[in-house]
Amino acid sequence: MLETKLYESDIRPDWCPGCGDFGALSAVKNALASLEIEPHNVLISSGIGCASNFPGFIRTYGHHGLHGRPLPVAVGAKLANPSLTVLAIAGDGDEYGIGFNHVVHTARRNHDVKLLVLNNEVYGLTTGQLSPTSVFGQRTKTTPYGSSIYPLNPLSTLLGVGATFVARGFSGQVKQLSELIQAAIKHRGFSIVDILSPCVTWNDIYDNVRSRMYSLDTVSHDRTNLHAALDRSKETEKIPLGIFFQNEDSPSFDELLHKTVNNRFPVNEVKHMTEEEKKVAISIFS
Amino acid sequence: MLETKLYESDIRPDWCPGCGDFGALSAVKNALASLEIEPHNVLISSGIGCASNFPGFIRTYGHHGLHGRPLPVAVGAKLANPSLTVLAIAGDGDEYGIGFNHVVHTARRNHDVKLLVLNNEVYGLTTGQLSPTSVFGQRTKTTPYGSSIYPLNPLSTLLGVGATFVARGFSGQVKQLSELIQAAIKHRGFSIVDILSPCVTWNDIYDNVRSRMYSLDTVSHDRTNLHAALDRSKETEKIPLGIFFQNEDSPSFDELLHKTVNNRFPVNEVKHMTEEEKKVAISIFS
Amino acid sequence: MTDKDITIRLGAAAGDGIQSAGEILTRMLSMSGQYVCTYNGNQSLIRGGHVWFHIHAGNWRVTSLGNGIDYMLALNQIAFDEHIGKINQGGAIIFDPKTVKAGTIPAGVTPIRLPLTEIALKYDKRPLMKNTVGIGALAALLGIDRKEIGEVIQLQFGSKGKQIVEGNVNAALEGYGLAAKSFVPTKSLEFDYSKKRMFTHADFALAAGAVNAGCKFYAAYPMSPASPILHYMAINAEKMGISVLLAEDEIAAMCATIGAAYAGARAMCATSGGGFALMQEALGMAAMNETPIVVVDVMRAGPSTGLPTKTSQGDLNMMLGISQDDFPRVIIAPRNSEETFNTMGRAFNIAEKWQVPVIVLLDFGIGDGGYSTVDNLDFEEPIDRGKLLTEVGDEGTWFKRYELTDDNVSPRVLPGTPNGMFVAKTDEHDEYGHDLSDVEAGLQHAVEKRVEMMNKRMGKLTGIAVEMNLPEVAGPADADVTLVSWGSTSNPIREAMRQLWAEGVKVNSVEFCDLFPLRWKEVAKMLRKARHLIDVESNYTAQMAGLIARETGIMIEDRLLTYSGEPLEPAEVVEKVKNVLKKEIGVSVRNKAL
Amino acid sequence: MTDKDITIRLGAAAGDGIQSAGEILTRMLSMSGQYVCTYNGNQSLIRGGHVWFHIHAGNWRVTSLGNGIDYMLALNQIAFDEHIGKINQGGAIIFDPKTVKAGTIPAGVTPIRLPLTEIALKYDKRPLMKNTVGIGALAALLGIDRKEIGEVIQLQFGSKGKQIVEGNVNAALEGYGLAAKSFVPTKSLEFDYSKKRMFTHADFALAAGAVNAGCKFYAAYPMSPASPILHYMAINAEKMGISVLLAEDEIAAMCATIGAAYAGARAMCATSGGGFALMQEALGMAAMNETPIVVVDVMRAGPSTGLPTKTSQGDLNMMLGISQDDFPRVIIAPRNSEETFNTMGRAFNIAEKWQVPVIVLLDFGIGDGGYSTVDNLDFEEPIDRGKLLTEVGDEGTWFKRYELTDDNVSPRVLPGTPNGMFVAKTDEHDEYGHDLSDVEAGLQHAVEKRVEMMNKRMGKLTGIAVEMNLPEVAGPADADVTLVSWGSTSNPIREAMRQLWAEGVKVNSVEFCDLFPLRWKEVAKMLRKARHLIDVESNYTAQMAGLIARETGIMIEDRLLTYSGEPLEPAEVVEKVKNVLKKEIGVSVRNKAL
Ligand SMILES: Cc1ncc(C[n+]2csc(CCOP(=O)(O)OP(=O)(O)O)c2C)c(N)n1
Ligand SMILES: Cc1ncc(C[n+]2csc(CCOP(=O)(O)OP(=O)(O)O)c2C)c(N)n1
Ligand code: SF4
Ligand code: SF4
Ligand SMILES: [Mg+2]
Ligand SMILES: [Mg+2]
Repeated sequence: MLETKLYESDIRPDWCPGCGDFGALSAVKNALASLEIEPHNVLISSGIGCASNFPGFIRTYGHHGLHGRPLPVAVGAKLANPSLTVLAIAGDGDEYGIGFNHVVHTARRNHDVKLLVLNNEVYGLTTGQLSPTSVFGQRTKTTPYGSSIYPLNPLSTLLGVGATFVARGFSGQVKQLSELIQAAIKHRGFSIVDILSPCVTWNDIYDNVRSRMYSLDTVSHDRTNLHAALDRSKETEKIPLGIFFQNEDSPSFDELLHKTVNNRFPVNEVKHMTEEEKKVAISIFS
Repeated sequence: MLETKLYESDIRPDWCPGCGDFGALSAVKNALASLEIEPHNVLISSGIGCASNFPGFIRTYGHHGLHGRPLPVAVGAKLANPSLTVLAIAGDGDEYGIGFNHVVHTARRNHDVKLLVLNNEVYGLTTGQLSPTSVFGQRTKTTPYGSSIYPLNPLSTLLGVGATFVARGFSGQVKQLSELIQAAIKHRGFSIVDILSPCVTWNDIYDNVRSRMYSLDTVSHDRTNLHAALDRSKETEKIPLGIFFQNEDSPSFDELLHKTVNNRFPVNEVKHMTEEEKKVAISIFS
Repeated sequence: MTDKDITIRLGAAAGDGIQSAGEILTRMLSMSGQYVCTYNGNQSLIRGGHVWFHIHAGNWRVTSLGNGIDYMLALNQIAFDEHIGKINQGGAIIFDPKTVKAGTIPAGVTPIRLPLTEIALKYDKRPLMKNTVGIGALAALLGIDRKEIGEVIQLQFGSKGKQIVEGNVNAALEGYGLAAKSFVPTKSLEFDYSKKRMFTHADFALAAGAVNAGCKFYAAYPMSPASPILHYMAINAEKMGISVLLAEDEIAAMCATIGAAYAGARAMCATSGGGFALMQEALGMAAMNETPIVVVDVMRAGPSTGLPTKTSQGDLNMMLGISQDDFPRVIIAPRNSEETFNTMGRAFNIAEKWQVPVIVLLDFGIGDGGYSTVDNLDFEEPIDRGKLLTEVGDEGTWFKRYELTDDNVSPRVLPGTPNGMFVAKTDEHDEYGHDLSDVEAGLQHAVEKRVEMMNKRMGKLTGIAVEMNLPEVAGPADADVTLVSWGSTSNPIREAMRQLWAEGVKVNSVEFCDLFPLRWKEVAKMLRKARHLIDVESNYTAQMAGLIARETGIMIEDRLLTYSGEPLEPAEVVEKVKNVLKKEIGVSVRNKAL
Repeated sequence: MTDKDITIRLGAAAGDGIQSAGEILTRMLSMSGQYVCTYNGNQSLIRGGHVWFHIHAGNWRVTSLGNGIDYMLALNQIAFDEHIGKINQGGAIIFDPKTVKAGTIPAGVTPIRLPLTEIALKYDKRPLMKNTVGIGALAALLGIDRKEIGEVIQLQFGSKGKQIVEGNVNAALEGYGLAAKSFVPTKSLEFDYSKKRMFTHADFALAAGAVNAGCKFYAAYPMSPASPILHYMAINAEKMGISVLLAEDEIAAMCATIGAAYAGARAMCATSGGGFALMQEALGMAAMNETPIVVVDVMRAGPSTGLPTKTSQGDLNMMLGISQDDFPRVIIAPRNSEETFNTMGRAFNIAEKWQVPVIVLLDFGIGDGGYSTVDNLDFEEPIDRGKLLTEVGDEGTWFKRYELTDDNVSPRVLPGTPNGMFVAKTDEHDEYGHDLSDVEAGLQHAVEKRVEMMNKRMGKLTGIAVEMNLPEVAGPADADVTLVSWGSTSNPIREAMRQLWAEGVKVNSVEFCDLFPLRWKEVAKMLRKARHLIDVESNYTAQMAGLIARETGIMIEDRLLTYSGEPLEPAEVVEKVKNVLKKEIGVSVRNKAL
């Protein structure tokens, strides 16, 4: 285990005091330190939102990009430099709203990037509008009389997609969360950890989550069983935490691509074509 | 039943002779005629692609819009005029590629629009590139050595989303397809019919489908059972056709909205605010 | 009546309630007959950091933020440190010495030390009411009648119950009493308690104006600083029968708006620049299939995510180059809340009459970020839906939706109308909406039809230009210097000109509200009359000057540009004009914080 | 050696194999020492309709489609009817009287009736080879050596087996024999079988040039007419080690390109206008976080879906207004395949040296839609990755990725480098890539830093402009008329000028390949030298003339514009110039089918 202080930034998170995202930050640091991945070999790609302010609060390479687009940036970076550990960290608006198509396709192609969604079931940074995961009935600025819009269930959807690693954590449970993140990083291919991360300002679900959560490790859950995973993902009374589903039999997109094109670390790679390649390159010109 | 010739266009479809989309066209005409929905009360919203050339080949109102965006256009039109029957008809590139996020969210909100995807498992109009539903190993211009990309399973994904009507048809089986479309139109809320519609030019799967298909009506399939539906959607040896899943207990988005805002046919609606409304409107100004 | 005005600033951390304190004060002033103009010094975070609220109020129509600060309330150290240097001679700063350490205070500025927290704690366990105490103190400096305080606090907190109202009123009155004792006002306002003025920001004004124009469909994905439009629609949806769609992204919002408009609703969507970028492809669709929509961009400082809570006029070039190839669009940039409200009826009329997308450009400074007085709201702009048929004869298989006509506008029909079937098409199409891009493409008759269709669509711009307003000339016809501006930048110019006129400087301004299309020959004539032009804009590349050059060949070389995210102050305009009169010509850039 | 050239056209239904027939003929001509230039008259469908393939070939560097048609092969009725009127005096048309009914044939045009189908059926059950017979016949009219036919058919069909090759060769030779008997050529070419020339379209040239420049990452979503770039990358991915990503949409393609570039690859993506519209927000991101990328737009006729298989230069305004607020971008529009190949090394160098997005603009006419000879390919443009560090000292928590420097370019480091950590940020940021938009926003030091950062980013444009090429002046310095063009429109101009010079007309042309940024003062000087300017573009609004006016104030009022989807023919340029010399000044619009 490396020292977590290796990952300390000198930038103080601008999150509200008590925001769930602090817990997620600790868990990510702990997970990286535990796996002994050095800061310079980590790239965190985020979107826009409170959750997406993550890079900079942790000392790794960061790409703080566009709302909804953390994954395609991560996918490109990982392809260009397969030796990086590439995480996408963002909010529920980012990943389950505007950017969800990227999640679906990154999952189905099984890219070797790890998605952590800090899910507070609300648009935090834009001052508390209804998000795709806000519950039916929730009152927000955009649903002043209570939402009558069915929310998205990201986990059951991704199980339907055939995602190879589907988990849920809670930012109030840092230790378990760190373990989930470690498992996600070690997984062969795409993994998603949906992290319930309460927004104390617009949607404080701490008590709600605490009173309803339980760990899948405490029940005899078979994570290789899709149907069991689906049932767990659709529970409404209780909130299961842990790994819902995992399948390590499918090679990742990156493995498959690497086999054919043998992509390598890019810095030394930029050079003109060889004479042989030139011939191939212009063979189509005549 | 109305006469199908009511729906005849004087424009000849520009599809290749033998294209599966002809079958889908017949089925849609037959379904509308059977349900006695007059042409002027039907709006077909499409995207861009061979499949999306649909409007104009059938005499209803048509919106031949942008690649991937048939659904949001349909959603807006249905909200503005709830008395229309609104269909979105498009290709697998449109709906399972660039536009899939709209499918997911239209499904989860249960909008009262009906999506027919003419799925030929290839990008037809752009000359045969790999589509999101192209099978692993498929050779195309973009995968000249065979695809090593996992395809999307749209049906299992939409089951994961919680879509309330999920079906699959085959454009070579016009009668059954018409029945599926009729059921989709009558359904309360969002419905999707994935229509296997062979592309004779780039991906002729006629024989393949014919040899592997069977009707869900011929087995004892319980369409209210999500697990059963999921298993059927994941079959790889055989191709089940029919209604995989249906749930009529959830009011549609449009029903829920109509209850609150009482939206009506728009033409006569455009007028200034009433005095009462004016007061409300500017009450926030002081 | 002599002209009187005053500037006030409140500073604290986000979450300290400075926004609501500023609103209370703005309301108090408005209910005392003052014109107001405010600005939110926001940050892109939810709690902490440093935010402030600036008010300019007067018995004349203030349009901008005035100059400097007359009275300041500093609730924390950073508020004190950051703003102390901007306080005007004769001004005062209120703070609690227990929480704020006063450094050197400039000569001519009076420090008013008040036990804000101590008083606040009398009325609540948490010291949240310290800003209420501060408001009371400010009210005293301004000389507002004590009884106004009770009324306004009742308005603001009424819904929270009697106890809270009383606590706040008492806290405010204590602040009032103490401040009145410790300072003899150097500047005063002229109150008229019989005049109750309304104020709002352009986002709300836009939403209200749209609803009054019959807008019944609104779709959006939240984005600062356009979100208040969405909030307005959401809160009024039930009462007004508006269908509001919280879309999964901006593309869906725009496409749903087009779908709703196609089906017959007056439909609108709004966003800020980044969201608008995503909407571009679909906006081109609306122009191509001639579906009338209104789209709003409330600009913020970019590029990219940029400064989400800061202001800019950086999106004009985007509007001139929206998506691929040439198509008609209309661009309007109202200058203030009032004009915004009054523009919306016209925006929908142009959209429907000409069957084109109409873009309304606001910015954070007058949108979410700043209130101003609205006096003359025009609720009666007639509704003109253009060539909208309610019945169609039985004339064949398809309706000629894209008929070629003299004015380039074709009769329009809505789905649901018998015999009116057509295809709204994004491929190039014939008069029925059928493809010219497939079996016809390249054949001589289709090539000719394509050219006719381009001419039809683009030809609308000529017709629209006739109806568009030329820029307004403010000030004397005979001027040594002419300031050119568009949208909100006209506001500091107006105040700067008052000052310059008072000093005998001959200056006027040419202010564009309608930006495109215009009768450019007439614009050129107007500009050529000027002796010396200065372009004033809030962006790096002088985008409006670019448009003017493109359309008229007139190059405005002298420029006052700001792209700091902060709105321009009148004083900066005054300085620029004076420098120019001293022959210091060229591009000036402002980088000051307000 | 006298200049000789000829134009040939093949017409049929889509699916009849006219594309491959055209390619065979083009290859035959290229292997006989000819320069070629071709055009695909495509339609947006897969089978049916009417498509044609046009070839201009000569012993001089033809750049455009020549004038009219010398020899035509019409495989169906519509091909005959549509093109018969365009055949030049002395020309000939080959057709099968069994399938084509000849109407009135213009005087001076020789009908050559051949039993194409009958011959084809001798060699295959289906009459697919009728176009091969036609090619043979055309080869006879051209006077190409019979033995070339065998060689080229071997090249084209070699992979399909001996039988197919032989069948085709024999079919072609039969056509050759019959045609040679029935027509005495009126026009001939000068062959040099020792000169084997290469030809390609700009899409392939671009892809090859990019790969030669070290591009190892390519992402795309298919879109005509940019798809060939994707196909090229896909087919060569394994051999060249290129990572190709078939993205779920254009947004993902662009973002993945940025991710790959950020991680250190030379990365590129390409699309057409509609796809580019979707990429705009992300392009602003690359400019903001200073990630070097190359983005390609192969323009097609719009707006919106428009005419997917037709040509246009309608996307320049989009490039000038990409997404919100001001940021640096570079725009280059190569004029032909050869220049496209040779541009790519420069494009990547500029991107990496200045850490900006570089946009390469092609159009259907020279892209997917037209081959031209490539003679001088420069494989050796040095690779310049700019300030790219491979090692960083241990100097603190974060690396100063956005350091302010004299040339506005900061040293760059790639993820994986120890001590190099920074955040690539789209919010306004400080030198380490940390937010200026949250707790700092609006504070004086942050406002100043923001302005410095804007100046840094935008300041790059000045440096880049120095390195950009000024427009090329073709023709005599002393001219009565100067034609202004950009990108592909320069091609018909070149041929038109040859003709005009031959007639003694003094005309030259100013051709922009590099469009932005430029040293505009120098451009203005060049343009001011001209006696009379005519702007020639393929769009409705004269977008380049608009840019020139915006940057220089020079208004080019005389214009030859085409927006029919068809490329300009040299004859139209000739006519325009002559009219202008006759003082018929103004805007001319072309609406002819080619
Ligand atoms: C294209 C685009 N649309 C909208 C926005 C505005 N925006 C910024 S953050 C955000 C939502 C934030 O919600 P979420 O992703 O859940 O993150 P949170 O703040 O809750 O952590 C939105 C809509 C944007 N920046 N870009
Ligand atoms: C934004 C955008 N990207 C790409 C395209 C190009 N394009 C046109 S049709 C098509 C795919 C068609 O495939 P599909 O949707 O499966 O329909 P099909 O032709 O197979 O019926 C694509 C990628 C486009 N028109 N717009
Ligand atoms: S608004 Fe909510 S999500 Fe954002 S920082 Fe505050 S508590 Fe966290
Ligand atoms: S290309 Fe394929 S999908 Fe398109 S019309 Fe032809 S057969 Fe149908
Ligand atoms: Mg959230
Ligand atoms: Mg398809």
